[in-house]
Amino acid sequence: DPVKVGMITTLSGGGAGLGIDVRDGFMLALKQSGNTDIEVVIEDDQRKPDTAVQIADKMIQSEKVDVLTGIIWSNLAMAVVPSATAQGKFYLSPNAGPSALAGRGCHPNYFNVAWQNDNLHEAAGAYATDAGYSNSFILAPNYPAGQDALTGYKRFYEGELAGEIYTKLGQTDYAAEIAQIRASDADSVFFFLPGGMGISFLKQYAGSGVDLPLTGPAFSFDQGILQAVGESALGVKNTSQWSKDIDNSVNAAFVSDFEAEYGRLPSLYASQGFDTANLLISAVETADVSDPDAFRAALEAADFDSVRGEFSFASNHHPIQDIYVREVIKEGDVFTNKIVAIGLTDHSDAYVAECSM
Amino acid sequence: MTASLILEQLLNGVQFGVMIFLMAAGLTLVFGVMGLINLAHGSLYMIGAFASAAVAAFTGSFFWGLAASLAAAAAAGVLVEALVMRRLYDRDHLDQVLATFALILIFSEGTRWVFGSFPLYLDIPEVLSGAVPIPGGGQYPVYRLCIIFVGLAVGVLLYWLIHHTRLGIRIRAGENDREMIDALGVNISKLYTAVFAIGAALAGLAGAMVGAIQSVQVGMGEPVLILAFVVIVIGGIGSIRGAFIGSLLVGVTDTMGRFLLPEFFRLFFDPAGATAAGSAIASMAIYLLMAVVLIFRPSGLFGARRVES
Amino acid sequence: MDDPVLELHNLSKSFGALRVTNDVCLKVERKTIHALIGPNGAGKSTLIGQIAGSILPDSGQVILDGEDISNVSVAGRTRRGLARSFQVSAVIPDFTVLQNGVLAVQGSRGIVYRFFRPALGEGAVVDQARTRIEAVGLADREHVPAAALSHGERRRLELAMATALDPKIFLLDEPMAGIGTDGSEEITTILDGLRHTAPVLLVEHDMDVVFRLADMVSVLVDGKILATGKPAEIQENPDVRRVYLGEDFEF
Amino acid sequence: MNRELLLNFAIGLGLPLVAGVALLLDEPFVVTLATRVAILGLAGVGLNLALGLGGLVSFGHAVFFGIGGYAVGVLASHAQLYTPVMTWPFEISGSSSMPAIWLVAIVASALAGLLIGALSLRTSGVYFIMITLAFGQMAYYFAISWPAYGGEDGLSIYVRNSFPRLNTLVPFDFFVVAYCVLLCAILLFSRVAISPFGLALNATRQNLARVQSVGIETYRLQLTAFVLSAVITGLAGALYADLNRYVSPSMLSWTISGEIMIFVILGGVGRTWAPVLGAAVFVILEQWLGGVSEYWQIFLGVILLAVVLFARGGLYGMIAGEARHHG
Amino acid sequence: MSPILKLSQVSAAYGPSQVLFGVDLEVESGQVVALMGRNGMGKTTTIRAICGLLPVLQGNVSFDGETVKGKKPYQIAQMGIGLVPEGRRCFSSLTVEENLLAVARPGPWKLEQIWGLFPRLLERRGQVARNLSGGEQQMLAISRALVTNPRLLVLDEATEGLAPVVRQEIWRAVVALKGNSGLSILIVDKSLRELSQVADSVILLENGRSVWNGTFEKLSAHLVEKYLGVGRVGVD
Ligand SMILES: Nc1ncnc2c1ncn2[C@@H]1O[C@H](COP(=O)(O)OP(=O)(O)OP(=O)(O)O)[C@@H](O)[C@H]1O
Ligand SMILES: Nc1ncnc2c1ncn2[C@@H]1O[C@H](COP(=O)(O)OP(=O)(O)OP(=O)(O)O)[C@@H](O)[C@H]1O
Ligand SMILES: [Mg+2]
Ligand SMILES: [Mg+2]
Repeated sequence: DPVKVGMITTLSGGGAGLGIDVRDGFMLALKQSGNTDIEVVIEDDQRKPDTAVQIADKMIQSEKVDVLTGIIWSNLAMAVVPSATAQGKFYLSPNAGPSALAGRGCHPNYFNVAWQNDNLHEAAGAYATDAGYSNSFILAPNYPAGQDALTGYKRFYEGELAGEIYTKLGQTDYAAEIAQIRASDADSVFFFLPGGMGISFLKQYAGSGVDLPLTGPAFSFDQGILQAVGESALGVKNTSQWSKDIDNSVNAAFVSDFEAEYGRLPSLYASQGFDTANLLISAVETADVSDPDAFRAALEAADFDSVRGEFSFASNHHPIQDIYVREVIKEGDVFTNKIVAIGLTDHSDAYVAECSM
Repeated sequence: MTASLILEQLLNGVQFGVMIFLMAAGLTLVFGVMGLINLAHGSLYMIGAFASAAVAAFTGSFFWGLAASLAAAAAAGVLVEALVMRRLYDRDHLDQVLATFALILIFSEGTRWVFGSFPLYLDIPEVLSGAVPIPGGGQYPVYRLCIIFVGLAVGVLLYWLIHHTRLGIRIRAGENDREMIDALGVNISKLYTAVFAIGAALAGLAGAMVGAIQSVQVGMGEPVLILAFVVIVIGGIGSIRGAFIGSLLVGVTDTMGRFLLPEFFRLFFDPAGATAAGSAIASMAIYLLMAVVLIFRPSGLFGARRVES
Repeated sequence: MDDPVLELHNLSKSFGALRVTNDVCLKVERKTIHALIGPNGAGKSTLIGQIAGSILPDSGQVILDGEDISNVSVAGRTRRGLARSFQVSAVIPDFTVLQNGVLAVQGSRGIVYRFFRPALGEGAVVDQARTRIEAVGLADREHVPAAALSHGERRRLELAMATALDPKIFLLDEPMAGIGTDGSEEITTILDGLRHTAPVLLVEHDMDVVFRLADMVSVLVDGKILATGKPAEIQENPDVRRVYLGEDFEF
Repeated sequence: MNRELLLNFAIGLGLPLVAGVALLLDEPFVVTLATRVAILGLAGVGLNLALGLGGLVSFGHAVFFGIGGYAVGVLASHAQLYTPVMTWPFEISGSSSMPAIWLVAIVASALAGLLIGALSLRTSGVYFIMITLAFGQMAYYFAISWPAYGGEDGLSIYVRNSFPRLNTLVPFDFFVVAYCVLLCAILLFSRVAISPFGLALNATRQNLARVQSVGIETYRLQLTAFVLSAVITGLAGALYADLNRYVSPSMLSWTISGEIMIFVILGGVGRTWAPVLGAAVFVILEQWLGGVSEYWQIFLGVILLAVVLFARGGLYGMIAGEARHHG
Repeated sequence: MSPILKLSQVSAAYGPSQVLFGVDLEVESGQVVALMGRNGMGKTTTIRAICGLLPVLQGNVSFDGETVKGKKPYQIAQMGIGLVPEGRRCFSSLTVEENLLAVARPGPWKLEQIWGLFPRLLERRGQVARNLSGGEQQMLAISRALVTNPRLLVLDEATEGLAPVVRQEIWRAVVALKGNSGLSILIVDKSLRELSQVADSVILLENGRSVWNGTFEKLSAHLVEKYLGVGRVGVD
């Protein structure tokens, strides 16, 4: 009998773009595999934790799904994953990787196919060190993901800190922060400001006359959002575990197929959705979901062709992968990224040790 | 931390304040003066931003975009007034809350339906880009100076409109006693439509102007909505001057809070902790401000206070 | 007889530059109706407001039955025996006439923090409310919401609520205003009767009523007491005739 | 008000009936939905006491909802880790027993209500709306940035707390718990509404000065009502946290305050069962429309709009006619 | 000459509760007509119906030969009806001057004339109406109707709460108005004594019906007793 997959993701409101990309990437992979015994139900969580929980309950209680996936945001993941896995369901995370689920709260049935939240920031820190930055100014919103980001950066960055700022979540005006950057004697700026916050910051930074090199995680420079940032982003270095110019056949195929299918370039999130689906398919083909241990083993094997090339799971079911440094460039009149360096190779995460399984 | 930096931050605070006033201007008119609770103000702001982004992209001219934002928002305003608000004037304010909440849903998802789920590109025009040196060293973005200018202009215009034109007087009269002004020979509903449209247009203008240095995306309006209500209430409902002062207060409080509180906490905690704690308080600053103001002046800074309770 | 129920000692109140109450002293004796008349804007309602506590004087005291109530809240003053009727009817629009009455009785008796028995189930309270409502001729309107009353009917209810409080003294701000031709007679008799239950400080522009009822009359002009005396004296007082009654006034 | 009575019964009996039938048809999720309605309705009943009877339009009730939720989250998480909540001045250990937690939730939200109410009631009208919103936002940003209990990521309580002689993990059992609490609140509301207290409260909504002038201290009166309302909403928050086995600052966000208010207005301000009806309709629409289209919120908006425009006094007003007067 | 205002068998209701059951009323231009009746008999309701503030169920209201039924209140007002409503209803947050400017229409009555009629208002011109005394508000309400320069002035208890001197002023003004400018006046007031001096004719209302009309001379003590519940015509 078919494997039933429940996808809970954000399809309405501000963050819908991410959810839609994950969904499209995921469905593309299924379509290509031609695998008929995977059945997917998709629902919109409106980016509200309680709605996500409600949907999860529905999928588990009435739809009787075997596997859950799709959640974009850490706080929604925290709301759904623990109780879902506790009820013996499998959860494959296509995006969020809160440290709680990587460390003490890790679970045999929880697999993260994207990254642990700190990863990209760690790579940025490593890159800063390689690039010889010795006095970074770092800022992020004042919430757990933001705090993790700065911690992650500092973990691999060896220079001094010219300043460390937590901004207000959802903040739109950065004049004050930029003034502080200008006033500091920093030689580089690292920032993690997902979504609209990043766009605002970049535009205002560009207009401010300050021209210190910027680094940050891929989120603010991703295909979908980049067009909205425009010129302001040119030349910015950003870290990502995926890029459309990663040189392998699977990736090349993925990029062209995705563009053919949906008429737009794939994003980071699309690639993650795509990989998640392929991981699932690989497991479904080798094991029966009704035998959890076998299915888990199949997942752990991660025996699929990732668009990122090398891909395997650490003991806490989070990726071991290369993380690249990309630069924002302009191809024709589209803004996009090209890889300029490798930030971290075969990188796992800082919480493996805490996870006892 | 130098004196000149503090000065610059103060400037930033004021600048942010004027920007908030620009964003709140439309609501000052519709809520403050006409007395309508319009939660969809943020949506009108968003409509303005999207319209200008779309048209700017199409024509390649920021200023056509600006015009479009005014037109689109005003049109939306007329629709809202004629189809929804007008039927609710003689109703409990709470009905306006529910109705305009519904409008938020419709506008937000409608916009997403038309423009897709990704933020739109809207950048400041060449002529206004770049920064100019300001006295005491440092640079200041030209465009922000423009925002300040427009904000002030709008403020003056509103004040004049409300207090020195017959239209303004009649609108305020309508807010007091709609039936009477009607019975005394003034076609108040026509005026209300017009002024509501003006309010909407102002929201749209703000959306376009501010959108250019922020992110044009679905849901950009709601934070603006709350901010607008905050400054109006701090200033005292119905007072343009109040709303302006309120905006400046909020702008300075927020900016200085973000800037100084972490510094302040460093005197007691380790850097990391201080930053966290400091910014935590900073993010509440404007609400603390509002609460304190209302506790000591229960009807805002310039609100009409009843003598006989 | 010098045992006043209400005494005002040097009350003063200004709104900005405008001195609305100017060092006013006043005594209201037991079993009397003391009329307070004066031109429009003389400060009568403001004075009533200061006695009732809804407006705070800049200086001076209000003494009720020997107790200084200057610093007591509006509600507190009512519980101590002040009953005030408003110049502009202030009844509870959504409530029926009866409920309005019950509310008044409840308040005066301090029956408020009861959560589980229905308000209209409190027999004694309801009965008292009823009698007061009948007294102003609204018996057959008992179940009409106040919003649906005519202006005059609302004035009557206003009066009923004051009497329902069983106060030590009434402060009535233009009780006759809006009372129609028929009412005048009726309400006048009611007011006439009131003085036996408690003295009345009566603000009124209807001279027929004032000179028919008042035992004492004080004339307030620009916040000052211009004259106080028996009705007859006041009628003849040339100043009063000039500023208020009008030269060709005859009673 | 005959039809009102019928409608009350329809809702009061309909809810458990739905849950019961769902149980027989083995549709556990429908039971969960019914529970959700009961809990959100409960929160609405709480607000309705302040808003409907007292005219105190609080835009900050999410605070109490959230406090109730965090009472559960904090106590339960400590119980799971066997660590005390606090040791000074006296020791409080965690707990995973609903009644115990409810007590804490009630006390906590009462205190919060007392504080917020005492300050907010200095204002009135729209100023009151905004100052309560201000307190709500403060609580929200505090919770987001305060790391101790998970910040924005919130707190997971892996298993539902226990209730004597019931297995709360069984959807229907938990529904029974929630529904009983709702019934108590409804009973309380309906009694208070017509009591001397309710009458006076109702009057303050319409003419404060008049109420004072009959000898009633309105400030105390309104404060009492506000605290009562806070407690009920706080209790709802506690149940909600157990329903989701999760708490997070989103429970404190202004959108929750808004939604609770929407339930009340949609149902019909001041009518006893209205918030439950409002919540039910809202939840059902969300469920049903969610499947219809990606842009389902447009339809939701249109429907809500239609209700306001064509039904005075919300759904209750539409079905049972205007209330003779609130309460 | 044809009546400037004519009501024929007008009935009206507040929602479900009908209040007027057939009111006939005529105001010849240049005349002063008194509308009288006990509390709650329908005087104000009649006026609301005239001004379009309450829909006319049956019957017809015509102003200057033109029917006003179905017209919006502001249209009716612009035809030349100036209302002094019961209970003043000034625009509370507007200053005295703004109250007048809000509704003023061109004609003989300008602010100057108002200041002349009510010096008190001149003193208070900058003060918001909310803070005016009762009587001052009443003066303002009257002035507000005058500056619309109507042809028919409708006064609903316009002398309520006014000091005797001022009241006498108003009555003088009414006489004056009637004299020149051919202004017609429909007046609701309880002071029979003054009315008897200015009113050309009287209409008596009883439970929403016009039960009698004629001149003051014809208004017998018996009628007054029956419909106004007054023994002596106001005077003793
Ligand atoms: N809050 C205020 N601010 C400024 N002036 C005020 C205020 N309240 C009242 N006044 C003025 O004080 C004067 C006295 O008002 P008050 O209402 O006491 O008069 P009154 O004697 O009751 O007159 P009336 O007989 O017309 O009711 C009026 O001229 C009024 O304009
Ligand atoms: N808004 C309303 N809703 C329902 N009934 C009303 C309303 N207003 C007035 N009525 C009723 O209509 C009748 C006539 O009211 P109206 O105000 O016309 O009387 P009136 O002759 O003006 O009395 P008064 O001399 O007291 O002003 C009264 O019985 C009153 O109860
Ligand atoms: Mg007065
Ligand atoms: Mg009347």
